[in-house]
Amino acid sequence: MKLLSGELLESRQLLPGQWLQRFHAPWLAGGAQAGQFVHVRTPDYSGLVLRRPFSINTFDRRSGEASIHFRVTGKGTEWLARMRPGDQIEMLGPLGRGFEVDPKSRHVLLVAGGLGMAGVRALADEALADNRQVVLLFGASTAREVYPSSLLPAEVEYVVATDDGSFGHSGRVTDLVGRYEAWADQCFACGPEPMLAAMARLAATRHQRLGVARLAGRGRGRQSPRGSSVARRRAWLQVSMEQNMGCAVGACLGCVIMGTDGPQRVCREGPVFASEEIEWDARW
Amino acid sequence: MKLLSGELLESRQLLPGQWLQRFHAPWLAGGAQAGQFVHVRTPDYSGLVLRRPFSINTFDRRSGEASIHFRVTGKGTEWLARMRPGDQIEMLGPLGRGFEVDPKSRHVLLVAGGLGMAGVRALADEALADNRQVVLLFGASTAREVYPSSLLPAEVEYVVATDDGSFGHSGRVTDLVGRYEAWADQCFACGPEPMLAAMARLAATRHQRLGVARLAGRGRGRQSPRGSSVARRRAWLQVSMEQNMGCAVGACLGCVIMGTDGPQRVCREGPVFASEEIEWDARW
Amino acid sequence: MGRALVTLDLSVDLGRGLILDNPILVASGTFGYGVEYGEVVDVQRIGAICCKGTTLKPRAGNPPPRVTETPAGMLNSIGLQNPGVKGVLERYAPHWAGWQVPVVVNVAGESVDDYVEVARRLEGQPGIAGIELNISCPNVGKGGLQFALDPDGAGAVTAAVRAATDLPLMVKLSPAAPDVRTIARAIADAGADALSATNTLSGMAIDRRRDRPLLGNTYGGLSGPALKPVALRVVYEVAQAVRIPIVGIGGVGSLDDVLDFMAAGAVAVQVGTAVFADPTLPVRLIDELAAHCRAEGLQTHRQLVGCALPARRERPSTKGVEYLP
Amino acid sequence: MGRALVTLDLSVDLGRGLILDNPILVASGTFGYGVEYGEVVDVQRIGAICCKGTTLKPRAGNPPPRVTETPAGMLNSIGLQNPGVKGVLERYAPHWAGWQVPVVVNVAGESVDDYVEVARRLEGQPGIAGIELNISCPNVGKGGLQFALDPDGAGAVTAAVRAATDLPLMVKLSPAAPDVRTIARAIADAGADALSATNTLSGMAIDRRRDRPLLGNTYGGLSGPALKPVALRVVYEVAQAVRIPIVGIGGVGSLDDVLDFMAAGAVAVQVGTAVFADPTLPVRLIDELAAHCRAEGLQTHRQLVGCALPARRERPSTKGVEYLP
Ligand SMILES: Cc1cc2nc3c(=O)[nH]c(=O)nc-3n(C[C@H](O)[C@H](O)[C@H](O)COP(=O)(O)OP(=O)(O)OC[C@H]3O[C@@H](n4cnc5c(N)ncnc54)[C@H](O)[C@@H]3O)c2cc1C
Ligand SMILES: Cc1cc2nc3c(=O)[nH]c(=O)nc-3n(C[C@H](O)[C@H](O)[C@H](O)COP(=O)(O)OP(=O)(O)OC[C@H]3O[C@@H](n4cnc5c(N)ncnc54)[C@H](O)[C@@H]3O)c2cc1C
Ligand SMILES: Cc1cc2nc3c(=O)[nH]c(=O)nc-3n(C[C@H](O)[C@H](O)[C@H](O)COP(=O)(O)O)c2cc1C
Ligand SMILES: Cc1cc2nc3c(=O)[nH]c(=O)nc-3n(C[C@H](O)[C@H](O)[C@H](O)COP(=O)(O)O)c2cc1C
Ligand code: FES
Ligand code: FES
Repeated sequence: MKLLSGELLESRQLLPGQWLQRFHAPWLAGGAQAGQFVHVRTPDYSGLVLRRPFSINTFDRRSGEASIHFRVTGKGTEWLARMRPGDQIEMLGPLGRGFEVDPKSRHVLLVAGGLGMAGVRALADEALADNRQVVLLFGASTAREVYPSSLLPAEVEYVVATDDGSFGHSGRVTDLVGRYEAWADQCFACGPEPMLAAMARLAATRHQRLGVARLAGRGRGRQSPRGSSVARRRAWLQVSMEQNMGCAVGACLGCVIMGTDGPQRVCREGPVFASEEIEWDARW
Repeated sequence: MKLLSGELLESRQLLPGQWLQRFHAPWLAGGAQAGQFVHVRTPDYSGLVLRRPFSINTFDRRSGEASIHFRVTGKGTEWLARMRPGDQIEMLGPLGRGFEVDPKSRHVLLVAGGLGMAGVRALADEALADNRQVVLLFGASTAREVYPSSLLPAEVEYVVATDDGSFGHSGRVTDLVGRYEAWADQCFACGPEPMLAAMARLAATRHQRLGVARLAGRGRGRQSPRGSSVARRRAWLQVSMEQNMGCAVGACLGCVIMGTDGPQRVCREGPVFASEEIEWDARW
Repeated sequence: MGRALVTLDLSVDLGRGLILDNPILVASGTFGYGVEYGEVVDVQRIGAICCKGTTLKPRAGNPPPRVTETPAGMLNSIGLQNPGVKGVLERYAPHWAGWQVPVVVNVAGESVDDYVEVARRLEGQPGIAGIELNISCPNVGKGGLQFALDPDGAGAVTAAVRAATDLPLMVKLSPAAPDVRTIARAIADAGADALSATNTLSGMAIDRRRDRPLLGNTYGGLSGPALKPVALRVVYEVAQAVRIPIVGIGGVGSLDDVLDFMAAGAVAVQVGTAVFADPTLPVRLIDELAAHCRAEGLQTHRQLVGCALPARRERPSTKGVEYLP
Repeated sequence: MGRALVTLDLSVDLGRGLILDNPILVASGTFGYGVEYGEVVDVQRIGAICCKGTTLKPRAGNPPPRVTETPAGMLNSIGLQNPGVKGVLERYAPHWAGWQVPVVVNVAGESVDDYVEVARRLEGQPGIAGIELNISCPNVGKGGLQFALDPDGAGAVTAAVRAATDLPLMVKLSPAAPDVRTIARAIADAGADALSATNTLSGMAIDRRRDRPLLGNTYGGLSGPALKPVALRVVYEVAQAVRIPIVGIGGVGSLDDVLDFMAAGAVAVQVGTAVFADPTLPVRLIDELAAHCRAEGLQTHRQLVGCALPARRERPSTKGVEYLP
């Protein structure tokens, strides 16, 4: 975690209202792990007082470059989309805990809904670099919202679902998971909360459907406390959560969601959690 | 008065922290009178909610150009100074009542303190165009704050005073007035309030010093109510006042100062007033 | 679609015959007497104009400076400068009588008698569409604010004015009340036709040289976007406490703000501070609201009113549960 | 000049032995327990850290979302999530005991007994430099706020805590009090060593879909620059009512803000919301304040305190005179 200033190298509209921005930010690129995020400052614009969190979409340690991919949804992202190459953007990062990949996992399933792509995008690169097979399931509302396959490494198997059936599978991206749940050693999801909750339900019943004995795993899990890296690595599903943030470093308790072990800070214990750590139907 | 958008043509730092901006704004240039002002909008910057008032420094009806000259003193002027040629600036103007020059006045004395130059600058042009003789007394704290004579028409007799004596007369600009008070048919002043108050004191005692009978003038004055164009034209001294503003059109009563006939709106009854209209030591 | 265009109904009934064409009003003190912005604004399109606070006798107001900017807001301490009710009736009511846009006279005072007397003089005068009782002005020494912070005072002044006039009567709340619902109930029970919420919050600024307060009157009322979260909270609370219509005020500067106030329970809004930066905003908001309603297939904006109120959804718990870590 | 550099004294005496190196504190709830920002901030340089509100028992806080942005401000409804006083003493006090920067524990409760019990447990514990009594938190169902709006309640809770502990005791005011001076006097009379002003104002925001309030807890506390004019007014009023030191809080984000609060009568300030955008701000403000004092040739920043208060100048009339037009 560091306060740094990234020079905007390239800013382009990737999809309608969605921007991809590439920064020169060696410290960020050097320290980042897939699943972590940065907190971006929007200075002196329109009375904004909070930073904005974005997933580290890609990073390249050698070139010292990192990128974010965001949708313009309000004043903060509107400001960011107006920045031009050469502008310096203040960032705080890398923040939070990233995805925990078990060294033994050969088959990695990524599931992204909409902008959730930015949450798992770097993991695709990382998993391929570690010689894992990657299937990426992507859901969008309609064809024009579909993330272009040209921006993905060729080795990724990319499967798309659209709500209106205008591209790929007609229906929800979670409909596609069944085909890969046996194949996948681990699954990593990012997207709207209802999608993640659906994924969590799938994951919770997966061993029943597959008839996989999970006793061994459970036994080992008991030794590593819930939320530890080891426990997360052993969970079949990890999800990247979103919540409004103040500090992004764990100080303000603004981003807290309810976990099975009590309140959890998305910025510190997350944004990535094992699905079992989340109280999906929390009653406060 | 109109809501209009002016295209910034040129923006340059005239003096340390002082900017001269030239706009293409035909409606403004076409309708302006010396002494009027514009209310400039600073959109979406840093939570600013009010427009900023600036004197119309110069205007040229033929080219449709007008300029403002301002000092960076806070966020609004800081924003404005960052604008670049080609940017459109929202303006409301021309506003208020300008200087009233008596058609019979041959000798016109202008007195400006610091940024007050912007308040009387256009009147120099106007008076020369009407074949009047113009003396412009200018006061600044020090040499580097002195308005360059190159920006004034050659016909203007330009006399400078600096507080520290680093340029021209050493002392206050008001010290210079005595030399010209007999010569001048009318005097027009713009600057900090203490300077204007000093000018008003000079004006109030001028006829005593000069032994000028004012009975005739007074007799005529009675027929035209205080604050009317005619009464102002007959006043030896007109001053351009400043006050914080909300609306700048007379609606909010935010800019009110105490006049000898009760509260006066700087934006509507002013910014120019005959010095007799102002209650210089107002007790509310 | 064609039919929707014809039948969209943006009217607002503020009680006792005060029916506005649309729910976008301009707030007292920011639009003068409706005559000042005439050159740049199509004034007659506005839902209603609330004129500058009017007192029994003329007032010179406070010493300058009277306004300054603050983060996303401004402070004002006009001090109720106005020519008095007689002056207002002589100078402006004759214009208003010929106008399409209703003019609501904002009334201020230092005693119940003051309020009653002003209301009585307005009664039956051509050009006066209604009264907005300003019991919440923080910029005068005595008076105003005390009525707004105490249910008994608020009820008493409302009842007295109600007894004195048949004019439509809207009472303007202060955001500073410790429990604004009790105030609102007292006002509704006393016979007010509508509520407007809110007036400004008392604040101050320091002069640049830091040797005195910036405003001539030391304190000023905070308005503008900065105030919005507080005003919205007041509307939301009051909407659950009374059944009379509520007009939302506080930092309205965009269609989103209008929709937020409506969702919180306001049937209309007033635009104040935002007029200074953008005088044409009120008229534009009417068009934007109409377009929004059409796009959403609504017959009237009133379908949007109160959508975020708890009656329509599960109420969240208001306090954190305890847990053992 | 060289000598001025050596002798500049930025220290602040908050009473009962709590002497800070400098007048820039960080505000409760925005700096956690001082450990979270350690990687990016030179925490030990800060004047003092006010830790997150601490209650007798652990609290899970409010449902999400808990924060959102508003114009020049933010709303929070954390709901006092904290591990309870026992948890705080176990987890954090051992760290604090080794720190140079004093840590003041912000204490919240729902009853006088709660406050007293927490204070009693903090008494004599290594690492605890003082107590800030949060009698003004608007984000819990019962409790807090009622003490802050009523002089008797405020006096009673202060007196009870005062009797229970010898720790330096600072009491935090709410900006929502109808007359904050009476509250401040009651607190000072009850034996508080210092006051901090202010906490947040109750506000709300509407969800983007407009079918519910945005915050899980409906209401949240407004902080940030938007609050500054109100907080400044409270400091200015209170500074004329009591003689104990006042720590200004509300929208501090620049040296100008610090100087404004000092001119209004605050001997120190707390930085809250601004830390989120700029975590290094508090430390930078110390340096900027020192540079300012040196440039002005001051021996201590305390020479700036209260410069804008009326004692030092002519008091303006507080209401407009009447005039005949
Ligand atoms: C860990 C994390 C990673 C994220 N990664 C991405 C990403 O890679 N790409 C992307 O497009 N978006 C991402 N988001 C969401 C992104 O932060 C919001 O879209 C953004 O903050 C909206 O700012 P705004 O000013 O445009 O919108 P506004 O709605 O005007 O913002 C108002 C306030 O709400 C907050 N807010 C609004 N929506 C969200 C949200 N969904 N999550 C958190 N805070 C929100 C803003 O930060 C701001 O404080 C991420 C959020 C989190 C928590
Ligand atoms: C009729 C008129 C004509 C003016 N002409 C000029 C000019 O030609 N050149 C120039 O440099 N300045 C001029 N001024 C002053 C100019 O308006 C202020 O310098 C400017 O508003 C400062 O804005 P800011 O955001 O930089 O300062 P800030 O101090 O940050 O402004 C805060 C608030 O105070 C107001 N304010 C601050 N200083 C003044 C002031 N002196 N007068 C009125 N409002 C003020 C601002 O408008 C704003 O609302 C004029 C003022 C008036 C009333
Ligand atoms: C300059 C100014 C003058 C005001 N005068 C009055 C007034 O006379 N009577 C009144 O009830 N409210 C007055 N108000 C308050 C506004 O009507 C409104 O309630 C407040 O400004 C909040 O709305 P806004 O944020 O849209 O400005 C005044 C506000 C301003 C800014
Ligand atoms: C996220 C958040 C949490 C807060 N928690 C507390 C708290 O626990 N106790 C308290 O007294 N004040 C709390 N506050 C209020 C701050 O300490 C401070 O009084 C307020 O935010 C105003 O200062 P600011 O404008 O600098 O933020 C909290 C504020 C924020 C933004
Ligand atoms: S955002 Fe502050 S704790 Fe997570
Ligand atoms: S600025 Fe509004 S009346 Fe002059």
